[in-house]
Amino acid sequence: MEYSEKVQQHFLNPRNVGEIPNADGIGEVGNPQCGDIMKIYLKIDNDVITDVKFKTFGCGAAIASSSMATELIKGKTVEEAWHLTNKAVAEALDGLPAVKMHCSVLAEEAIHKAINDYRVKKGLEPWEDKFSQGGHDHHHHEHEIE
Amino acid sequence: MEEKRLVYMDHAATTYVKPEVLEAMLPYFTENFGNPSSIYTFARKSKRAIEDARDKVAKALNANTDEIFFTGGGSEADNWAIKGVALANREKGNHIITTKIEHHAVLHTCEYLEKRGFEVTYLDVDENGVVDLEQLKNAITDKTILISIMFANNEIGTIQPIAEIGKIARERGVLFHTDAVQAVGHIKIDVKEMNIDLLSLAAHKFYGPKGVGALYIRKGVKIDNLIHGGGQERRRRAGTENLPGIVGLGKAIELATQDIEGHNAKLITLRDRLLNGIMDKIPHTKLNGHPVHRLPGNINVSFRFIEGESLLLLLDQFGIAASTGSACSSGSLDPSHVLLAIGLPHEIAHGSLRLSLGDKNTEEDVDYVLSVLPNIVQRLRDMSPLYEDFLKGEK
Amino acid sequence: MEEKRLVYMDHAATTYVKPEVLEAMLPYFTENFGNPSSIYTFARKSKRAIEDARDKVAKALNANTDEIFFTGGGSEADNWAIKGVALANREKGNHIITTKIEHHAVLHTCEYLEKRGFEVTYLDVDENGVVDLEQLKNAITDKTILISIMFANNEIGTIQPIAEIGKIARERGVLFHTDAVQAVGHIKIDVKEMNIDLLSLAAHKFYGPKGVGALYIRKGVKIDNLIHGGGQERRRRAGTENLPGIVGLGKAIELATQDIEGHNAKLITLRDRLLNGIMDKIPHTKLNGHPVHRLPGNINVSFRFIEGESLLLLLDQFGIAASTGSACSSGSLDPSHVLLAIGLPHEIAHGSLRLSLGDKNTEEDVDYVLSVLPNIVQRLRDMSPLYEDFLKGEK
Ligand SMILES: Cc1ncc(COP(=O)(O)O)c(C=O)c1O
Ligand SMILES: Cc1ncc(COP(=O)(O)O)c(C=O)c1O
Ligand code: FES
Ligand code: FES
Repeated sequence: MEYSEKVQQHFLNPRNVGEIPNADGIGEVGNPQCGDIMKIYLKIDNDVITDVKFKTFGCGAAIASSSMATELIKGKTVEEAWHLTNKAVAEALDGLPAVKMHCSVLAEEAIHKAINDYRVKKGLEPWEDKFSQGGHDHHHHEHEIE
Repeated sequence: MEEKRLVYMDHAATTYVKPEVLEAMLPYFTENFGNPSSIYTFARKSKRAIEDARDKVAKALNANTDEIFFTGGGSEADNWAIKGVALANREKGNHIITTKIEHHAVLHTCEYLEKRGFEVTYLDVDENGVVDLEQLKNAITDKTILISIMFANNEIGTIQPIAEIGKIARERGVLFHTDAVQAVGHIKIDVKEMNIDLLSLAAHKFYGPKGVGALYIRKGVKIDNLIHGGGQERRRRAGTENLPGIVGLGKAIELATQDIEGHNAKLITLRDRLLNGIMDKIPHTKLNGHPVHRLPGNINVSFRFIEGESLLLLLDQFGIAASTGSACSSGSLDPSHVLLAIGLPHEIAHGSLRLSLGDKNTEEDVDYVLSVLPNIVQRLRDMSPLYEDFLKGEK
Repeated sequence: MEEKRLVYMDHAATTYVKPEVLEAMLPYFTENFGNPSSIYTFARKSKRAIEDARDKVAKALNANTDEIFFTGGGSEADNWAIKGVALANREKGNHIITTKIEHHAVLHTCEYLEKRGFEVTYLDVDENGVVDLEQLKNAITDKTILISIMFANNEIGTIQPIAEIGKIARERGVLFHTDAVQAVGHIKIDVKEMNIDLLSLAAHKFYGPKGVGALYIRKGVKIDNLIHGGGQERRRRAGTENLPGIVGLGKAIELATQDIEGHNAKLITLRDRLLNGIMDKIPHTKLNGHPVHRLPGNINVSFRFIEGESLLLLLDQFGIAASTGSACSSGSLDPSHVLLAIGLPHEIAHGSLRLSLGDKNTEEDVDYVLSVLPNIVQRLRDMSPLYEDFLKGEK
């Protein structure tokens, strides 16, 4: 398993780390049990994401995905941000190792959650996504330490 | 481009081959390459070299020379010991006792046997990683044919009370195997005194080459072969002998066991300097494994609020090579079974770091790690929503 | 004391490691020793070196890279292939077909499986050591799960019609394993064209190091693990990889397969010079194995009236290293099962001599052997009561 140059850049210099004090939407997904939590803060003006920040507890791929995903939705409309897929995040990172794809799913999920948080706060119906039915997809491999 | 500073602190994963060891091996690749089974003079050197290595291993363990069998590594030795004893003693019983913190070479072998009609008890360990001797005694039934308990754990470094376990096993007439892959060359071992019936070792954990190990089989132990074929290793393990590898193993075990105590004194001083530094400088840190009965070079700590893979990647940026029990580093769902077995919650297990020191590590290495690690941990904590929650909770 | 001249003609037993191969291995002992499973930059060189070696093996066999699995040698590969397929396909059937002339790594594995409920058919071979394809076809039943037939025989050098066997196996839906330990690096192999499902090889038969081999497993073949444990080799073969060994195997197979034909042309010329010389100079001599379809370096002859071990000892006096199928050389009662299978009477089998030539052998070596061997054979014949009887009978 080897990370791309892009993943390494975003992991080593993650963009948009932090919190937004009075965020318009907050989404937290994952669970410390699985070793990954991602929290996204959105500042939204006129349906446009004017600022976004994240906090992530997780692996290199999770941190790089958070960084890339937040970059990708910054300045976009809420609708555009909703349609950002984990695959697009992974592609923007020049790919992720197969066992790490789920870390990018986390980013998609967290953005959806933050957007719905914003919509509910505004009194709108939350949008339906594929995550509403079940948890995110983890690969079942065993742990290895020599 | 300038080579980055490398501080290798992953000796429990594997060690470099010591120059003296490599030097001892070299004549056996291109010059004295004869097949030890051949009868001509030229091959006699090969035969002698192997018997000389066997002597050295026997001496290091206080075994007899004809009780040492060379293998292709630690995993093969573990597989052979467990499957071989299980299958050869099937009519006596089908019960095996092991622990929850064994290496996968033991655990997966036991699981495989479970599918083939064997029953396996996986003993718990306490929060320091030590097996409970009472639980062990109670687990033994008349169907029990084998107890397999590792000498020292590869992750948390905890050393088991092997002599006591050996005594119990011998008294109850059950064979006792110990996976000593992490212990050989690092802790004094006496198979006779400790009542060990079978013991696995691997050269690459004590500055010998990879791809060669050995199984000690006490005389009289009934065991099936794992690798059938030619008559090598007194008909117990087929295959043309890994001549240079075996010579290297012999040299390495000789070097590693000639002054274990003096050597460990130095290593422990270094390790404790590092451990104390970490505990002093980094809050919310927990030492995993036994505080005293642990491998001399082993440190295993958990940093709360952060995840191990990202920690390793950042350490790597500074040329520090280490290891973690986090699930993320292997792409699996669960963190290390060892860390879970000592009772760590998942998220604490995820934040674990193993630093295993070796012969070439220096005080400068230690101080370098201490100058880098706290900032890295802080950097990851600053990114962590768990840390954020924790800070908010504190207010 | 002056070193005796050494004429090594036992390359089928084992080869020296080529200097280029050793050179390729050297950096992986003391410098790039990182555990290939580790995630830090330092260990990436190890990972890459292994994948590079895997590519080389795949290329040599026309396999896919992810169909190559490294092992601790040829015997392990044979054991794994046969036991692994047998146990994983047990519900389909319990019948295995092999031959009477396999290496013990195959034969003893099959015998072991016979004790565990499997049935094994041992095919005959003709006087040249070739299996009968009709007998093979007739032996296949709906219970047959595996055919294991060696590519080339280690004693008599006979090469089997592997492509035809592969075709039969594929048509009948039976898995086909070939022990190609003697063939790899010496004969062109294409696992796809030849419909081979599993293939064993060992580096030390083609100028690579001892203690490392590989098993080719065609994608989709159901096979149990032989060595359980860590996730190395894509979870198929546990154990820290024998890094320098694997690198050496890769380099050796690359060198050995880059010009097999050109290389063999030279070797065959040399071999035939020796063989013709022997047949010309020594009466009552029989060539064993196929006259044409045989390994390029292999000579196997039987000298009537004499016994092989004493022959080897005398040759050894002259610095000639060779091998025999005589029972006496192994302390067993029966001579080589291979020689018996091709129909040799015991006493002829006892008088067999294998000379296996290699890359460094020269015309001078050949002429030296031809200057020494006839006298030695004669000396032993002069001592032999069988020869005496024969001479008396002739009168
Ligand atoms: C045909 C054949 N199969 C298997 C083996 C076993 O290989 P190894 O001794 O490397 O385990 C050998 C050589 O010894 C052989 O010649
Ligand atoms: C405790 C323990 N047992 C077994 C093994 C397996 O040894 P190897 O990888 O040499 O096969 C290891 C190391 O990897 C180990 O640490
Ligand atoms: S966060 Fe665990 S694998 Fe990415
Ligand atoms: S004559 Fe001595 S072993 Fe055969």
